[in-house]
Amino acid sequence: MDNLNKKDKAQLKELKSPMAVVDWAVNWFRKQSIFMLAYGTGCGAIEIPPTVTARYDAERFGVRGAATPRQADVIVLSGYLAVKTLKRVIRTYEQMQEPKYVIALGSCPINGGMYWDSYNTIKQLDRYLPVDVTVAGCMPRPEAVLEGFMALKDKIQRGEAEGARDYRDNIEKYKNNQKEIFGDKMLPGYTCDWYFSDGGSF
Amino acid sequence: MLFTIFNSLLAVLLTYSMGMLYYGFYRIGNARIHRRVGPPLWQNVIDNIKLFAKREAPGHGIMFHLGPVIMTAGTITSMLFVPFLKDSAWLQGFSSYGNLILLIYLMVVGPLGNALAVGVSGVPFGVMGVTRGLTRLIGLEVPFFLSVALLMSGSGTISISEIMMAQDSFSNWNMMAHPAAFIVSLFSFVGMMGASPFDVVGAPVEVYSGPQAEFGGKYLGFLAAQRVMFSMVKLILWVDLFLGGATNVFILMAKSFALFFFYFIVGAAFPRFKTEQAVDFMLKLPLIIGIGAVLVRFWSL
Amino acid sequence: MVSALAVFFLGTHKIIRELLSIVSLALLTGLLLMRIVSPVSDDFTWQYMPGFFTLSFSLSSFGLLFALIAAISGLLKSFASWGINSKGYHALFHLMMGGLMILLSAGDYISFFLGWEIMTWSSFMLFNNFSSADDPIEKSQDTGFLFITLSLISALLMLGVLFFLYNRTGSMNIADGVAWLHGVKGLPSWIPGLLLMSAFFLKSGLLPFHVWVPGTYREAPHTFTAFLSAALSKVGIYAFILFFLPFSLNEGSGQISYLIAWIGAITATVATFKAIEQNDMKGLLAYSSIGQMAYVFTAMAVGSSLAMGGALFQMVNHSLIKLLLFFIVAGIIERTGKTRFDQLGGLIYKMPFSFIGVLVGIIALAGMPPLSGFYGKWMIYTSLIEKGWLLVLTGIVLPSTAAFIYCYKLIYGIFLGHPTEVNPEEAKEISPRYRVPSGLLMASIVLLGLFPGLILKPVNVLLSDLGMETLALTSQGSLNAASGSVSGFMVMNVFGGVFAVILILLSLFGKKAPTRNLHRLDIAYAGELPTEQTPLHYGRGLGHEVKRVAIAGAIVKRSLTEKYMKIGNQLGGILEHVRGFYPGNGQVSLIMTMVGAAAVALLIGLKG
Amino acid sequence: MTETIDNLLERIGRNFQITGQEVKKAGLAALHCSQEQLHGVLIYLKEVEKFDTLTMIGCADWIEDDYFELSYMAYSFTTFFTVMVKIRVSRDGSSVPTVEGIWRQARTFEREIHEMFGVDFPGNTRLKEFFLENWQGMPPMKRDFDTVQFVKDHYKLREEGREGACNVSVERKKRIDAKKLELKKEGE
Repeated sequence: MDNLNKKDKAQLKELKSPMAVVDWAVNWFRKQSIFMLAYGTGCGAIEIPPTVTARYDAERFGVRGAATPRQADVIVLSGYLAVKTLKRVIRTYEQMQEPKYVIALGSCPINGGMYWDSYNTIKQLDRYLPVDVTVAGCMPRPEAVLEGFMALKDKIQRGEAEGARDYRDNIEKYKNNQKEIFGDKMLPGYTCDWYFSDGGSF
Repeated sequence: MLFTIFNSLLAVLLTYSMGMLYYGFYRIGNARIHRRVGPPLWQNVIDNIKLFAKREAPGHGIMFHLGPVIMTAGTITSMLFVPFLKDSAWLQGFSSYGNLILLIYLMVVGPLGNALAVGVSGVPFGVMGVTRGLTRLIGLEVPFFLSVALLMSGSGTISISEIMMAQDSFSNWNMMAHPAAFIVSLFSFVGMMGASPFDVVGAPVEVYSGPQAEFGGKYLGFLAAQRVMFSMVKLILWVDLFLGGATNVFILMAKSFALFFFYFIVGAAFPRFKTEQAVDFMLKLPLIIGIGAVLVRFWSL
Repeated sequence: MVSALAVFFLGTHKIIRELLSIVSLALLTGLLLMRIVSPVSDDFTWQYMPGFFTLSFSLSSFGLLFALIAAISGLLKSFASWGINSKGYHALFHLMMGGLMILLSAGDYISFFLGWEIMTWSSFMLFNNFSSADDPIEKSQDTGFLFITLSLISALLMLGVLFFLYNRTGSMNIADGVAWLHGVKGLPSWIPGLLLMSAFFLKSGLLPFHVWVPGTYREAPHTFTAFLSAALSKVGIYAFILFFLPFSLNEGSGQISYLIAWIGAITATVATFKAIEQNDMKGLLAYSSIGQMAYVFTAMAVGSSLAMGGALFQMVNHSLIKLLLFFIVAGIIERTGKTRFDQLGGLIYKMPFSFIGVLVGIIALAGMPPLSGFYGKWMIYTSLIEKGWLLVLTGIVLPSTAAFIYCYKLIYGIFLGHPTEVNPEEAKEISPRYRVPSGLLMASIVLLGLFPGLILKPVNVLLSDLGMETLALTSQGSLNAASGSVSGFMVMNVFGGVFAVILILLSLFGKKAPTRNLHRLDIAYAGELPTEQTPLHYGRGLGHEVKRVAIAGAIVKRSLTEKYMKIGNQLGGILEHVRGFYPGNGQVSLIMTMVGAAAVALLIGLKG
Repeated sequence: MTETIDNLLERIGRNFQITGQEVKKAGLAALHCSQEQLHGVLIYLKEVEKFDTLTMIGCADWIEDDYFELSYMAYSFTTFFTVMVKIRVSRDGSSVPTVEGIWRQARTFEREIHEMFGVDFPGNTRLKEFFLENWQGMPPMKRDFDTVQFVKDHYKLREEGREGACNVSVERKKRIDAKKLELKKEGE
C-alpha cells in the first residue's frame, strides 16, 4: 500500500503489542474509506458538490457518497438546523452503524451563526449530537471541507473519533437536551431503545 | 476432493482479487473521465475491509441475516460451475456436473434469496428495487438465452467446457463464428453487469440504493464482495463462451479485461434507462438481431 | 377401482365420513401402487345390450401415472380438508374421482365420454355449490356460467368428433380411432384432430380457452382448488397423449407440432403476465397453473424422449408444487380470513412453517436449481435446443423469467414487508391438517431436487410403452441428455456447502460486530418516521410496473373473458327466442340443451 | 386594440367597489378592496379576465395601524398581467373565507399564513401544521413576537462544547506549525 504516508509509518513503528497493531490497522482502514452521507440542511449543501467533483475530488482521499444512513460512516451536516430538520438528523444519525462520525459545516451548528436569534433553528449542535469535527465559516469553502475530512482522518487514526461511544455513554444527557427542543414530540422509543439496554444480537 | 476444495478456494480468491483490481480500475478510469485524480487502485478492498470492521450491523430477524449469505452462496456456487481454464485440471470447480442452462438459473438464486431479506427488512424502496431488477431481468434474459441457445445448438452441446473446447483457433472463436449471437449477448452482458444504461435497480436517488437500502456493516461487506466476484463470474463466462476460453490465468485476465473495458466504456458513456425502457429496448433491437440470426441459420441449413 | 365410489354413500356421521373418505382414497392409491408392483391385467369389458354397446376398460401405464397423481392428490386433499366439508361435498368429490378413474381407464369412446362428463359435472357442482367466496355479491355468477358453457362446448366438440371417428372406423375402440387419425393424411384428419384438440386444451386451460380457470380456481373450496390444479388440469394432457402424441411424432406433422409448441409458449406468456397482475393469492396461483401447464404442451409438441421426460417431470412437479402452495394458502386463508396481498404481510416470524413451505414452493415453481422444478425445465430447454426450435425456446424463456416476479410477489405479499390488516401478534401457524401433507410434499420436492434421476425409471417405462427411446440413467442424482448432463445431487451439495461455510464466516464476524435487532418500523426511510398508518407494504403494487413494459401492458390490458362474455351476451339475445321453448329452470334447460345437442351431434356423426 | 392594464383596472372598477388602485409598473397593478368584495373580484379575474393562476398570497403585518394586509397575486398567461388584490383584516381573531375553491393552490398559501400569522381561513381543507412542529403560543411572524426573548427562553446559546470535538482551524494551525517546524529542521 503505497499510500501509507510518513506519519503513518512513524506511528506504526511506535506500536508495541500485536493487538495495538491490529487496532492501528483497523483504524487505518476506517480512515482510508469514508462513506459520507451529505445531509444538506442549509446553505452548506452547495459546498458538497464541488468537494466531490472534479475541482476538489474528495474521492482521492477515500471519501465517497453513501445513499442511505445504514451504509454511511460520516454524516456531514451542512449549515443551520431547523428544529424540524434536527429531528430527522438525529434519526438518521441513530440509524448509522458504529463507528460513525459527525462533521458540522459552518457557524450555524457551532453557535447559531447569522440565525442566532431565529425562533426555529438550534444554536449549538453538539448539545444534541456528538460532533467530531466542526468546520467554521459562513460558508466554509471546499478546501475547508476537505481540511475537515483531514482532521477527521487524523482523529480516526489516533482512535479518538469516538463520538458514537460518547453518545451511547451519555445518552441520558443527549436525550434530555433533545427533549428541551422537541418537548413532548420526541422521537418514538423504538428509534433509540437499544441505547438504554444492551440491544439484541445474534 | 481436497483438490477440488482447494481449487474452489483458489477460484474465490482469484475472482475476488481480480474483481477488486478491475473495479479499482473502474473507479480510477471514471475519475479520469471526470478529470479527477481518483482513489487509489485498492480503494475497493479498503472499503470492503472497512465494512467488515464496522462495530455493529442492523438486523431485522433471521431471514434478514440469511439474505446476504444466500446471495454470496449463490454467487460462489455459480462460480464453481464455470470452468475458468481450458485444457487444465485447475480452476474447474464442479463444472463437469453442470451446464450452461443450470448456470444461467443458478445466477438468479442469489439475488432472489437476497430479495427475501430485502422484503423482510420492510423498506419499500428495497422492494421497489427488487421489482425493478426482476422486471429488468425479463429484458436481459430473453436475448441472452437466444444468443446462448444459438451457441448451444451450433456446437451441439450445452456444456460450457465443451463449447470452450470447440473454439481452438481465433477464427473458431464464437465471437467470430457466431457474430450475431455475440453482439446480442453483449447487450445482455452490459445489463447483467449493471452498467449504466441498465443500472436503474440501485439508483441511489430514486429508490435509495434499492435492494441495498437497509444493509450496513458486515452485510454490506458481504454484498460488496460478492458483487465484484459475481461480475468476474460473468466476465469469465463470456470469455469461455465467446472469446475462446483461456489456457492460463494471464490470458484469462487479458481477455476478461478486454470485456471489462467494453463494459466500462459503455457504462461511462450512457445515461440511464427507466425499467420499462430497458426491457422494451432489449426486446426490440437485440431480439430482432437474434431472431434474424436464428432465421439465417436455419434457412441456410 | 370404481368400487371406491360406493363407500361414500354410507357415511352419515361426520368423522366416519371423513375416515371413509380417506380410507377409500388410500385404498385407491394402494390399488394403483399394487398395479406397479405386480402388473396384473385387469382389463375388463362390460356388455350392455350385447352387440350394441361394449364398455371396455384397461389402464395403460400412462393412465396409471395420471390415476396415481389424482389418487395421491385426492388423498392429501382429503387429509387437508378434514372435518370441514358436508356430506354432499364428499359425495360429489368421490363421484368426480370415480369419473376420473373411468376416464383414465377408458378403452372406448362411450366410457371415455361418460367419465369426462361425470368428472366435469361433479366438479362444476363442487365449486358452484360449495364455493369459498363468502360474500354472495363477490361470487360471480359468470364463473359458473363460463365454466359450464365452455365445458359444454368442449363436450359437444368431442362428442361430434368421436361419432365421426366411430362412423369412419366402425369401432368404438379408442385405439382404432387413434390409428385412423394417424393413418389419414391431410385435411380429413386435421379438422377432427383440431376440434378434439381444442376440447383438451379447454380442459387444461390453454390459450384461447383459459378463461374459466382463474374464476373457478378462485371460487372453488380452497383445498378443492389444490386438487383442481394438481389433478384435474392434467386430464387434458392425458387425453392429448392418448389421441395425439403419436400424431405429433408422425412425419409431416411438423407444422401442427410447431403450432402447439407456440400455443404453449404464448399461453405461458399471457398467463404469467396476468398472474403478476393478480391481487389475490388463489388468482395468482391459478394463472401460474395455466402457465405451467402450457410448458407441458410445448414439451409434448417437441416430441423427443427428453422432451416427453421433461413434460412428465414438469407435470409431476407441478402437481406437487401446486398441492403444496394451495394447501398453505388455504391454511393461511383459514387462519386470517384474508385472501388478498394488500391485506396480508409481515407474517414470516409467526408462520415460519408456511413461510418455508411457500419458499420451497416458489423456488420449485420458478424453476430454480437446487429444487426439483429446475430439472423439468432443464429437460424441456435442452430438448428444444436439440430440436433447434430456438424461437420457441425464447418464447418460453420470457414467461419463465417473468414468473420470478409473481413468485416473489406471492412470498412477499404474504410473509414479508409490514403487516397490514392482519395483526401478526394474533396470527397463528396453519393447522396441522395442512401442515402434514405440506411437509410430505416439501420433502418430496427436495428429494426430487436431490435425486432428479428418481423420476427417470417410471418415465422410461412410459416412454417404452409409447415406443420411444428411453432416457439414459447413470445415477439417481443426475440427468443426462445427448448434449450435456446435470447433477442435481452435486448442485444441492455444493450450494449447501457454500451456504454453510459463509454462514459460519458471518457468525465469526458476528462476535466482533453484533447484529442489532431493530424495531419493525426502524427502517431507512429518508430520515422520516413511518407510522403504523404509513402504507409500507408493497403487496398490491408489486409487479405493477411490469405493465409499463409494452408487451406486458398490451397483454394485461386485454381480457379474453370480457370478449367471450360479450359474444355470449349477444348470443344470449338471439337465443332468447329459442329459450321460449323450454319452460322451467336453467338447469333443466341446460340439460335439455345438452340432450338436444347430443342428438344433433349423433345425427351429424351418423350421416358423416 | 391592445389590452392595457389600465383598461383592465377600469373594467374591474366598473363592476366592483375598489377602494384604491395603482399601477406599479408595466403589467403589475395593485388594487384594494374590502373583504366582502374579495371573492367577487377574484372570481371575476379568473373567469372573465382569464387570470389562470394564483402566484401567491402574501401577508404583511402593519402593527402600527393594527391590521394585516393580505395580497392575492393573480397572473394571466394570455395578457401576462399580474394583479394584486389587497384586503385589510384585523390583527386579532381575523378570519377570511378560503379561496381554495377558485385556485386550488391557495390551500397551501393559506396554510402558511395561518401558521405564521394566525389568520383563520374557514373552509380550507388542510389548515394544519406546516413548517413548524408542535408550535404553541404566538405565531412567529407577527411583529409583536419577540424572537430574541423566545430564543433566550428556549435555546441555550453557545457554551463550552464537548471536549472531544475538534475545531478545524485549530487543527489546521497545528498542522501548519508542525509542517513549518519540519521544514525548518530540514533547512537546518
